[in-house]
Amino acid sequence: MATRDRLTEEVAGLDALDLPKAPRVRRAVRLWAGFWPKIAALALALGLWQAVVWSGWKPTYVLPHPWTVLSELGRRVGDGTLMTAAGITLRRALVGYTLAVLVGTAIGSLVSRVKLLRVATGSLITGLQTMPSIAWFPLAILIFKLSESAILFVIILGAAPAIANGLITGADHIPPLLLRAGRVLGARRLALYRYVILPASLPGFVAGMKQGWSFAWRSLMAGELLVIIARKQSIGVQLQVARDLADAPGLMATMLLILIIGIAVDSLFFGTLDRAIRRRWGLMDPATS
Amino acid sequence: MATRDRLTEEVAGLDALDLPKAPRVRRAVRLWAGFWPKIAALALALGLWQAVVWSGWKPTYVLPHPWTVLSELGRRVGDGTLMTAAGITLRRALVGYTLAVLVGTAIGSLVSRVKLLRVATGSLITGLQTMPSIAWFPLAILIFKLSESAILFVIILGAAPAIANGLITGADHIPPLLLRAGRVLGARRLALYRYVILPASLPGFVAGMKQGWSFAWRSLMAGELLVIIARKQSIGVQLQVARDLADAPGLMATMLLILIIGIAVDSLFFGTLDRAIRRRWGLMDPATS
Amino acid sequence: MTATLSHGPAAHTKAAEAAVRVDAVSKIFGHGPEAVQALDRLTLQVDRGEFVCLVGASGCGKSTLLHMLAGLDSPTAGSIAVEGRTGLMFQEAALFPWLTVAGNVALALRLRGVGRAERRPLVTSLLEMVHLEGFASRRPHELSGGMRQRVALARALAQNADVMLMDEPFGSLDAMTRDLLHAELERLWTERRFTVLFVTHNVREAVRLADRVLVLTSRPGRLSASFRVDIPRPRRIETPAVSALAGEITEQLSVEVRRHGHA
Amino acid sequence: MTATLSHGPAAHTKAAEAAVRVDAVSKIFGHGPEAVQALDRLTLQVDRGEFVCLVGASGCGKSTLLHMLAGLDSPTAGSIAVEGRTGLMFQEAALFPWLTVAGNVALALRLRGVGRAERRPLVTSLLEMVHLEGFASRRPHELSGGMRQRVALARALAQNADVMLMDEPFGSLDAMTRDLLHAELERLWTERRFTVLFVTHNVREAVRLADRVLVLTSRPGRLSASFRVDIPRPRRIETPAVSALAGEITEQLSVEVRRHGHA
Amino acid sequence: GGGSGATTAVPDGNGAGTLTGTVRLGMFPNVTHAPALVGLGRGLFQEALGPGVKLELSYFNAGGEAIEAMFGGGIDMTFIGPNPAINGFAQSNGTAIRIVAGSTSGGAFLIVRPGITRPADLVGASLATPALGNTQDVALRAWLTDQGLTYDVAGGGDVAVIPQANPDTLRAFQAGDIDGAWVPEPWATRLIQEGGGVVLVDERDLWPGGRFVTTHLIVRTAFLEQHPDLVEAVVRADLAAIAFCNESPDEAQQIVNDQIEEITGKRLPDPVIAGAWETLDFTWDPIASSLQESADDAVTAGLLKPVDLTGIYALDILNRLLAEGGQAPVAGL
Ligand SMILES: Nc1ncnc2c1ncn2[C@@H]1O[C@H](COP(=O)(O)OP(=O)(O)OP(=O)(O)O)[C@@H](O)[C@H]1O
Ligand SMILES: Nc1ncnc2c1ncn2[C@@H]1O[C@H](COP(=O)(O)OP(=O)(O)OP(=O)(O)O)[C@@H](O)[C@H]1O
Ligand SMILES: [Mg+2]
Ligand SMILES: [Mg+2]
Repeated sequence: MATRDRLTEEVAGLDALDLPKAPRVRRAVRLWAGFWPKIAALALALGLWQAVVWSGWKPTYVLPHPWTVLSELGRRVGDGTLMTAAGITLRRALVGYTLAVLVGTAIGSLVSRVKLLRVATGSLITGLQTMPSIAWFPLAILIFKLSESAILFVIILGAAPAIANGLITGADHIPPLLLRAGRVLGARRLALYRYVILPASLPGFVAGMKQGWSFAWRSLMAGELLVIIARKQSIGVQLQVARDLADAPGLMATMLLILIIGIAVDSLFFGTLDRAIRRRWGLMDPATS
Repeated sequence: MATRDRLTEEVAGLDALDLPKAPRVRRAVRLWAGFWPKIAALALALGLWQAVVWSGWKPTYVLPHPWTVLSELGRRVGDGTLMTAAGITLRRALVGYTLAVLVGTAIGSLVSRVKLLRVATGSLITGLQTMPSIAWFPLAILIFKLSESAILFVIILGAAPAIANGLITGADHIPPLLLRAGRVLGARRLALYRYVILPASLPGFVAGMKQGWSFAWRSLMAGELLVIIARKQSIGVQLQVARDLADAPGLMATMLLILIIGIAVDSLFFGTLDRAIRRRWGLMDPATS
Repeated sequence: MTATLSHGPAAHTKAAEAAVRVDAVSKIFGHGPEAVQALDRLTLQVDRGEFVCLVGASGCGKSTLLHMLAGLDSPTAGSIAVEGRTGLMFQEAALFPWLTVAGNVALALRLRGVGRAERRPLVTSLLEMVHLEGFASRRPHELSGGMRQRVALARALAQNADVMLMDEPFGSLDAMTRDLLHAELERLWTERRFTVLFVTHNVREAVRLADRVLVLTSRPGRLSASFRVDIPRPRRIETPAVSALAGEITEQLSVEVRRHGHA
Repeated sequence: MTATLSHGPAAHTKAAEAAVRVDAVSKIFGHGPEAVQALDRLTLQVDRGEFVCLVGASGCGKSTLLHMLAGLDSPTAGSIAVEGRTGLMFQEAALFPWLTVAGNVALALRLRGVGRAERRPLVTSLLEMVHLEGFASRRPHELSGGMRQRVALARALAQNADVMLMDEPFGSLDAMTRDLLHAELERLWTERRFTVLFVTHNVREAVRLADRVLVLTSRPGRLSASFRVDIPRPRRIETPAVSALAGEITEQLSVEVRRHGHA
Repeated sequence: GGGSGATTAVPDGNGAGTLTGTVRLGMFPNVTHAPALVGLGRGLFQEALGPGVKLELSYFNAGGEAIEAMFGGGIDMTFIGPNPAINGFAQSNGTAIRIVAGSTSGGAFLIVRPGITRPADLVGASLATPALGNTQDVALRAWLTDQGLTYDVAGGGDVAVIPQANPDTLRAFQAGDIDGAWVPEPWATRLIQEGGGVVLVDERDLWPGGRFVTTHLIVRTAFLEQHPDLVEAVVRADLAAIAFCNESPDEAQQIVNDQIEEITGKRLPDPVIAGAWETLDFTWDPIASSLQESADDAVTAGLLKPVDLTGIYALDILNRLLAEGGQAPVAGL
């Protein structure tokens, strides 16, 4: 502790020299630096879109004005249908994804540790991953009838393999030295798993979780058509209805909503998680990034 | 070279002791060791399935006997429909996936290297990944009419983000020491990318390619319904038709086919690639795996 | 394969005195023309409570031997017996990047079964021993090379093993720090009387610390010579007695290296 | 920030003789109460063609300084000027795991612009120099610690830099191998007359090789003393002259460590 | 309007035009598209278009997809159900498409499990429909209201209305999870034949004259304006196919099932085709009145914005051909 205190003193003394002084200002600057390129990209995309519409390439009932789509989105926000739909879908996504993470982690852990299982079923996981959601619908209905559970089942079958694969990849690429260090410290089986393998495969696992989220979401969009529980306006139903009605502004408004949710989840959840891991592990090198 | 020869001699001398003598026999043993658990798992799965059917849980028109499904599969192999369908679908998958790898690699490289792009569009990639394929159909038709290109477009939009994300994750988790070593050796920009970042992010990239394959395949299954061109019997159409007709044996036969293709692609392509990388990098530690 | 491996008290009966028995152990990496023989019928024995240093040319198989003794690898031929729990300090620091300095040391304690309450003071005292008390909450990537090595030392000592295997533990430390840690290690060893097998390239260090110094031949490693160090403890590294014996051992080493050609 | 960094011939005019100028350089890692000051207003200069060794306690900022000189990091305050191309041999081997031993060395040549045809003989001769000619097609994970360090040395030498920065390059080598490599390095340096800044914990090694030995204080690093080594070359590490000066420097070092308390 | 298969009618010496160009025609491999499939199977389209015209076919599973293709310029004409046509017309503010002929009428039922014989028995039952807001969904809700039965947004009320895909409906009905479904053919027949269901309501009984539109033929407006001759040829083939369906039902059924098999790779059981056939009427009349009422019902049920269908029909060609054949003209809106 003495050392730390001495250092702090010295650092304080150095302030007189030429040290970065105002961390609060710097944080605002950093936030802004992370924000404006997104705004710029958005503006650029909207501008391009508008230009294409103005070029008259396609009639506006096929390719509507950005303004039409945004106001459709605004209307939906206004009359509450968007919040209701997003709420229902996000709740399903969260529940299903959480279950998928649990199932995926369990499967991934088992398969990555038990060599026999690995040989027997390793490739099966990717096989399952390639199975389109609609193939599971009959089975889902068989087991769960027409219920929310059927939707969750489809999400889990969609996302769990991706998460398991992420964990397996993560575990496969742990530097052997760390595993050896764990074994030397007396960690065997479960302890080795808990204290070494799991934390060491975290980067690959988070990558798998991210891909799993995409699978979960896509499966959900399909699965929500499985059971349209009387006028519950989920996002999946909105998407399908917009398609059925050939409603281009409606379709694009729903697509925008999906994009916004995807971007938000990625930057708020996965981005933060990934940055936290990389900061802790010292994988963010100012000199090289 | 002198050293090597000396070593070889000594090793030869040691044969008299107690060395593993017949690598050919050992290879056969290893092949068998990699094979029987798969067979066992398959037998187990079939047995379970049969047991469930015998239990009378569901009528056989809903849950057919494994035998019915296998013979349906056999029939399709026999009359050539399976080969034709699988051929068409696999060709589309290969072309689309190859394009997706190119696009995904290009985007991933740019985004992982250009900081501004990263900030502006990093999360957008995940956002795009969560967009269900059907949302793209109208756009695909707008641009490409009803053609094979429309299907490829949907595949690329499905798979490229996953591949880009894999590359970005891989690049993000390179040990800074290796990047620094590259910079010290004089590698800048493109050279740094070519000689250090790309090979170093290979494990994450392969993981992303694997997930990308699943996305490509699932998008393809949906996309093949987009255009049933000139009566081409693709796997996606088979799946949809079986579902439309509530044809349980047909559906399960198609699912089996999808599983078999998925497993084959994973074990032959990705598995081999991943093992090769891990062997080269020394990530396969006999003591810990 | 005749290779056998036995750990733990089962091997005890064989030789009451020996904590480590290495019997005609050979180790070959790879197969066919690509094979590298690291060790060739190496036989050695370390008594219980003995402090043995191992010196030998780079690549002669010292690390390989330590890994096999720790049960991380098995010999191609020959047999190995180790009595009691082994601890190994790797040639690299091998710290867990997701844990802090304190966390790395605490994990060793936890896996040894030390309760949560006792862990904290033990971690503090171990970090003090390696002079890193101010760095408990840092992560490995924030440390200098020598500091990392000291954390690894603290972690290895936290294992409280019966047989301590140390692979160049002080290689990247300055002379002052090393002297201090020599004294600490010797103190601990005198207190607890664990068995030590210590690899080093610094022959003076070997003489400073060891009861016996073993010299290995160049690859493949084989036992070339064994020197008993009779200089009374506490020893100091600068004393003429240490220098003299170190000179003698160095001579033997260079004969070895010259005879075998270079690695 | 007043920190400035200039690489290349632009800095030449300032001091015709100096290959490396470090001017009141401070380096602080982190912010606020978590900050660690690695270097404190360090000023030093290395002349063109000079061989300077840097010794100092573990964690005093030697590696940090080398990284800044190589342009991998920038000082918090102060200025740095390096003339010509820098080469850096890291404290860790830092080999590329996806390349063979030969590939690692060849990559350095390739990035320096050496044509394909010339690369092969150069790689062979570099690997011979570090006594690893039989391991060209091995991958880093198949090597022992000392062998990896030698590959890193070969790779660093392949850069043919004007200013060679070496961070404990011989730390995990046995005495014999180290002696051989000392001679090789000295020969190369005599031939090519590049500038060397060499970090080591082995004071004798410093005296064996250097024109000048610089002693840094404990963290934060500051220049504590500078010793000119006037012993005529070729020197041998066992000679009394080397020992005597080494003793003197060690004395200075331990004064430092004692004064600052321990790291 | 985008480009299309460009054509020109090259005047022939004989006065009749020899047509050239491309027609991209869509249809569904489904028994309700029987005239289209028969026209295909007997080569009637190609025959009417002549050797100079290239006929490109696309097959769809859902009306929305066909409209997407229409909007995207991927097809020029398609057989399609009424609701997607209304949607396409409404979304494009009446510009994108026109209905040029009828094809099929009838073929929608409320099938229930035996034991349910009166509407009152439906209290507490759950009934499936093919999709939220589709023709049958709207019809069921309108009928329930007429019967004084309630249903509410949460699937509660007297009757739970469950929109779900038709195959799932069959399975659910077989498993006893639902009590009935308002479905189009061939699902009604399959529910009867494979699920043991009985007919509670034949939708024909609800319409004047027992006729309501199930399938009709639409065209992209731009295509109609540029190539009326090609459209005329397709309508002519449609009329021939309808006539064939009505005159030789057995042969027509065979052709339909053959085409379904060729397109999808799977044959329907012949009895299903035969059963469904009984419930369908093949007529060139697009039955404009039912279209308007169906749209009004949907608006009432809150599933559609109010829509003005004026101008959706372009029946000049059809009526000209009918007049040539000595038939009475049909009316549009
Ligand atoms: N995994 C491996 N695969 C192939 N060869 C290996 C492997 N591990 C070690 N070797 C070889 O075994 C020999 C002995 O290696 P080891 O690490 O035991 O040497 P060492 O005595 O510890 O050397 P150093 O003093 O340089 O650390 C070396 O020649 C090395 O190339
Ligand atoms: N990335 C970093 N973040 C925070 N602190 C760091 C970082 N890198 C180095 N330090 C700190 O800077 C100080 C100097 O480290 P440096 O690696 O330069 O020491 P060194 O002189 O090379 O020591 P050694 O002889 O042990 O290698 C140490 O106290 C270390 O904790
Ligand atoms: Mg070693
Ligand atoms: Mg250092």
